[in-house]
Amino acid sequence: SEQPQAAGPVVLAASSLQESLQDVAEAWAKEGHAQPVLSFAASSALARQVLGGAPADVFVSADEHWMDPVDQAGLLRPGTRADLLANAMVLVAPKNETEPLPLTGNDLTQALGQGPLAMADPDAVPAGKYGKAALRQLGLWNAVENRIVRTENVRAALALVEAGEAPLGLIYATDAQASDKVRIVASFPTGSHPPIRYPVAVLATSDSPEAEAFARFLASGKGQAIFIRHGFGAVQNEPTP
Amino acid sequence: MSFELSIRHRVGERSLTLDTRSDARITGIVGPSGAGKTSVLNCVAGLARPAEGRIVVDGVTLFDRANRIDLPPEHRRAGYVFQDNRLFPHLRVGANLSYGERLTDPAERWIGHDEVLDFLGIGHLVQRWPATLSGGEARRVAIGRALLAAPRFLLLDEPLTSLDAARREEILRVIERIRDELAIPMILVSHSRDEIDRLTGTLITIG
Amino acid sequence: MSFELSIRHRVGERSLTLDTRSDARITGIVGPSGAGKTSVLNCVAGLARPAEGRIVVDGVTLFDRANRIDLPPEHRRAGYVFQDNRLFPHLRVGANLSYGERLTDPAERWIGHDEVLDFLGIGHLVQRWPATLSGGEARRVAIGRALLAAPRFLLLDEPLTSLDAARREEILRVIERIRDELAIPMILVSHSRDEIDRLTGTLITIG
Amino acid sequence: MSLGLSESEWAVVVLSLKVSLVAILATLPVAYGLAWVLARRSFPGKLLLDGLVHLPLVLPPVVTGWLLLLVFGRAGPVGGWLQETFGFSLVFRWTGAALAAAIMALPLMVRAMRLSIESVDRRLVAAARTLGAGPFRAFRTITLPLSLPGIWAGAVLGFARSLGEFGATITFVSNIPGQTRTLPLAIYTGLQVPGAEAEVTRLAIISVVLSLAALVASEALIRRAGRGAHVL
Amino acid sequence: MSLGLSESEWAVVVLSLKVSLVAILATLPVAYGLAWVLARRSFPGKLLLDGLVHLPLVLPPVVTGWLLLLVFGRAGPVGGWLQETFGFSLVFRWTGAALAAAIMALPLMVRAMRLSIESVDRRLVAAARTLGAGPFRAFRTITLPLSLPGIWAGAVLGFARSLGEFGATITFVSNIPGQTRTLPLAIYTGLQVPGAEAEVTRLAIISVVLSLAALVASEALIRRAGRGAHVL
Ligand SMILES: Nc1ncnc2c1ncn2[C@@H]1O[C@H](COP(=O)(O)OP(=O)(O)OP(=O)(O)O)[C@@H](O)[C@H]1O
Ligand SMILES: Nc1ncnc2c1ncn2[C@@H]1O[C@H](COP(=O)(O)OP(=O)(O)OP(=O)(O)O)[C@@H](O)[C@H]1O
Ligand SMILES: [Mg+2]
Ligand SMILES: [Mg+2]
Repeated sequence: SEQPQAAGPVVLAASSLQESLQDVAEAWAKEGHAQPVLSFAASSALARQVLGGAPADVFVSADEHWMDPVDQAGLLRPGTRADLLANAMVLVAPKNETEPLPLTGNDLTQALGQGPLAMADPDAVPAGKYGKAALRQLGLWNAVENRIVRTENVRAALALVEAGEAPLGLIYATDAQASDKVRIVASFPTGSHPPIRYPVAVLATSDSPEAEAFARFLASGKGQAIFIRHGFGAVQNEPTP
Repeated sequence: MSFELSIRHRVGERSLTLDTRSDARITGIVGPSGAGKTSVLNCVAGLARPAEGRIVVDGVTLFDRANRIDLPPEHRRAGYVFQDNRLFPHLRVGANLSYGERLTDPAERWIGHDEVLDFLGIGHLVQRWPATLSGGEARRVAIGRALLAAPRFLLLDEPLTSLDAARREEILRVIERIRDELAIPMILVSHSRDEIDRLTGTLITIG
Repeated sequence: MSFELSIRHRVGERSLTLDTRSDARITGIVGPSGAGKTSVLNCVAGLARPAEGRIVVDGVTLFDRANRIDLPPEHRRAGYVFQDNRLFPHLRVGANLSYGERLTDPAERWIGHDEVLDFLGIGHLVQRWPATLSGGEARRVAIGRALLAAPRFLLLDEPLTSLDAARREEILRVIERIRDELAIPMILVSHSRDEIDRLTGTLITIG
Repeated sequence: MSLGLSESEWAVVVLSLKVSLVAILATLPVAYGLAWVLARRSFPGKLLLDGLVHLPLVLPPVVTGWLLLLVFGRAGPVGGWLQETFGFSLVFRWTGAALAAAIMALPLMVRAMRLSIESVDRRLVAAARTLGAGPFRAFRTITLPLSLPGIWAGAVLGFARSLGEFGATITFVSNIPGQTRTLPLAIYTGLQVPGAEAEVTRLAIISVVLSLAALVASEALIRRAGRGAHVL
Repeated sequence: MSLGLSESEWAVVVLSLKVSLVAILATLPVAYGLAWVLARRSFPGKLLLDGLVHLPLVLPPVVTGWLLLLVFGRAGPVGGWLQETFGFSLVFRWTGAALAAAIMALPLMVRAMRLSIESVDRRLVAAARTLGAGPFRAFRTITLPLSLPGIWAGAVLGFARSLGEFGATITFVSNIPGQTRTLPLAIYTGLQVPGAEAEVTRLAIISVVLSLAALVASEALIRRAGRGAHVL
């Protein structure tokens, strides 16, 4: 068929939301709604698609920075933008690593040994930017700056740790929880980096009657519970319908 | 007038000048190797464009520099037997033979398909690929292909090389018949005194 | 014994049987088009492998099925003038001529580079690409290339086609000299009575 | 016959085939035309055209996808025009995925075809002309069939490239199940989930099998096209 | 002569050229060998080899990068061996980026070369043999030069593909400035940052210019290789 299947809203969502959002969508469908169409890609790609006039209904970005240009272009339905989820940064090591790691310069470099620190690109990818900010805050940045291998996204950084290429990886808590090949050896204090927020908004061009309802469902207690099960943190402010 | 050839043509570093008219049905071209015989045929067939001059065959002007006439090869209707055969390698012998035949009005054909297969002795080859033919077999197929296109005139570039005496005799007889009964004009390039003497008295010597 | 050819060979659907010994320096092969003349030369040159038999040239066994002898072409040292020339299109005429020459021990060469250029009249062509040669020019280059490789014997497949009488005479004279002075064995495929009569009395007729 | 594939995986496979086949079939004539022009004609700007054809090869696919979005998105010049005139949009549609696949496959197809066209002996075309064939018929009966090996090689290269196309597709038409989630996008989606290696492997194997099938077919076609080639 | 490029952008350009050139030069003989075997030999498993060569084309680049990591990573069979024997690792090094680029370019190079080898008339090789050339010399002096158009076409396709290689590289060797941040990775990095379009455009233009230069060179070489080709 020429139309996306079903009549549910088309939801553009950051790749890191894949499992959790799918679960939420299923819960939504169980309540008798049409199954939403979920498209996962990098936030940057999705934002560009919206800017390019893509006919979608809801946009969930992993990063405020990519919601902003869409907002400024007037492509969001007024009043629907809200912070949906929170996340945290953690350090992970391969599973066999049991010692928790204090976040100090010496311990970190010692734990790295000859190996690199895997993280998403600190100059480009949101997770990398948060990680860089946290390392800076803790005074660790200079010690590791030259040891970093920059990946395309958090999953790739995780894969490097899983494959034993990197003794440590700096990734989202949600990804760390999803993998059973790594364990968390340190968590960054919430204040060490700007809050990690996943904003959601309904798009101005949306003609799906259920778009706003679905966005509300994401922020509802039911929706949030599913996200929290996947390791996300809740944000305090409710989306204003 | 069968042929009126008055051309100036350059190939590589060689310059070729020709100015002849011939009433004979068959005009022979002789000359040493590399003199430009094939080049003349190419000009007549429309595959090469002379720098100057005029080419008229059987009353039809094929090329006239001064009057900006330059018929494309497909409208000149030459039956050109190339010195190097140039069979189409991706078509079986049968398809090679009928390539030109299928492009001509049946009313204009002057020789039958079976007759050609017969006097050239290539009936058993129609299912073969050109790459599997012997030298003489390829030569005969090339002759057949040219004849079957119902050409208005023939350009024969050493047509009988690689052929044994008996086969040669048979083909010569057919050429004589075409000359005498159909009055199709021909240009024949040959190094064989025999062939030339037997078919024509009109000779162009170049080089 | 110049040649001992006793082979059974299949090409396509044709089966070829030959059993001859010849003491003559030049052995002629005649036969109608498609009889298998070129195929015999291919067997002698090592480009085709007979199903059965033995090929001995000038005392050297090139092929002997029973004794599992099958010299590769490069060790047979045939000077093969192909019916279709087979000049190397990416090499200029000069490089074509010296291709085999450079692969042979200078002590074994029996004809000079300049002499070849001279009697074949191709000295002015050495800088040219093969694609720009006329039919007869290419033929002469092919002959020159074969001679310059200092072959132990020659395989000439209608070597003088496309050549004018004067040039042909000159080349015939060189062949006679090679026959008489150098005693190089040769197999000559030809449809010309003249050539055959003049060069040899020993004929193999096939087909 | 589920081959251990779930229904949604089957949908991905079918969509991938549809996208790749449509992309290749639609591109074949365009690619051949470009190859012919590049092989046989010289004109000012030829090098530019050549460069343009190679562009999708040298640019990161993401950039190509972005450019496609700029041009064919609803806000873009062509996309806007399509939308206004025909009410038709490529964004988020399988047709857009096919366009992305076609663009990415184009340089490979053109090169292979061009190589084959260049090796066609023009003297054969001249022979066809003397036999009464006009330029177009001579092209159709001589040049075209003699360049078949390049056409098949180009088609199989292009098909394989289309099947594997990821970056331009996800950037241009996103990752919509049933519309634009082709095999590589499904694989990418799978790679985002830790522990989904089994599904990823299964999908990767399907990709490989599909392209092997295309290879087998193309080998047979190439052999067929080369039947008349030099024997000894 | 900065061409408006910052120092780090220059480093990216130089690295990209190094990676692509090394990848192509090292792959040329391998690709040609494979092309020759596929064109001229038949053996059991030929189709498998053919399929293997095409694999990097049909798999999403990310998967190829992931497979490279599994094989050439420290924990992988080849990578572990390299590390132990030579103390040498490809991961996170420009050599690894070159390996990824080479693998991705291989299918394109093999196809183009194979097409050219297949169009070489074997009767010419036979002629060379009668003139005293052994199989290898006949190959070197006849088959090889006659297939030069395919070699140049393959080289330029491969070079362009290497210059544009992104997915396998970032997955296999990450995105390390000075080591593995080639042009596409730098472009990608730029694309992730809102508003960095100007830098992205500049880098994309450099990519295009580099591949155009390669094109010009290859066109000249192809013309040179075809000098003896059919005239009329
Ligand atoms: N492209 C070219 N460049 C340079 N010279 C050429 C080119 N084409 C042909 N020639 C030369 O032009 C001359 C005439 O060639 P042509 O083929 O017409 O000769 P010919 O009389 O048919 O010779 P033959 O009897 O040997 O076939 C020859 O010397 C040939 O070498
Ligand atoms: N690959 C092949 N398949 C089928 N038949 C073939 C093949 N190659 C050669 N032949 C046939 O074998 C026969 C012998 O060919 P050959 O070239 O030896 O003939 P020839 O005596 O040299 O003829 P000519 O004087 O015409 O050159 C011919 O009938 C030819 O058609
Ligand atoms: Mg001639
Ligand atoms: Mg013969």
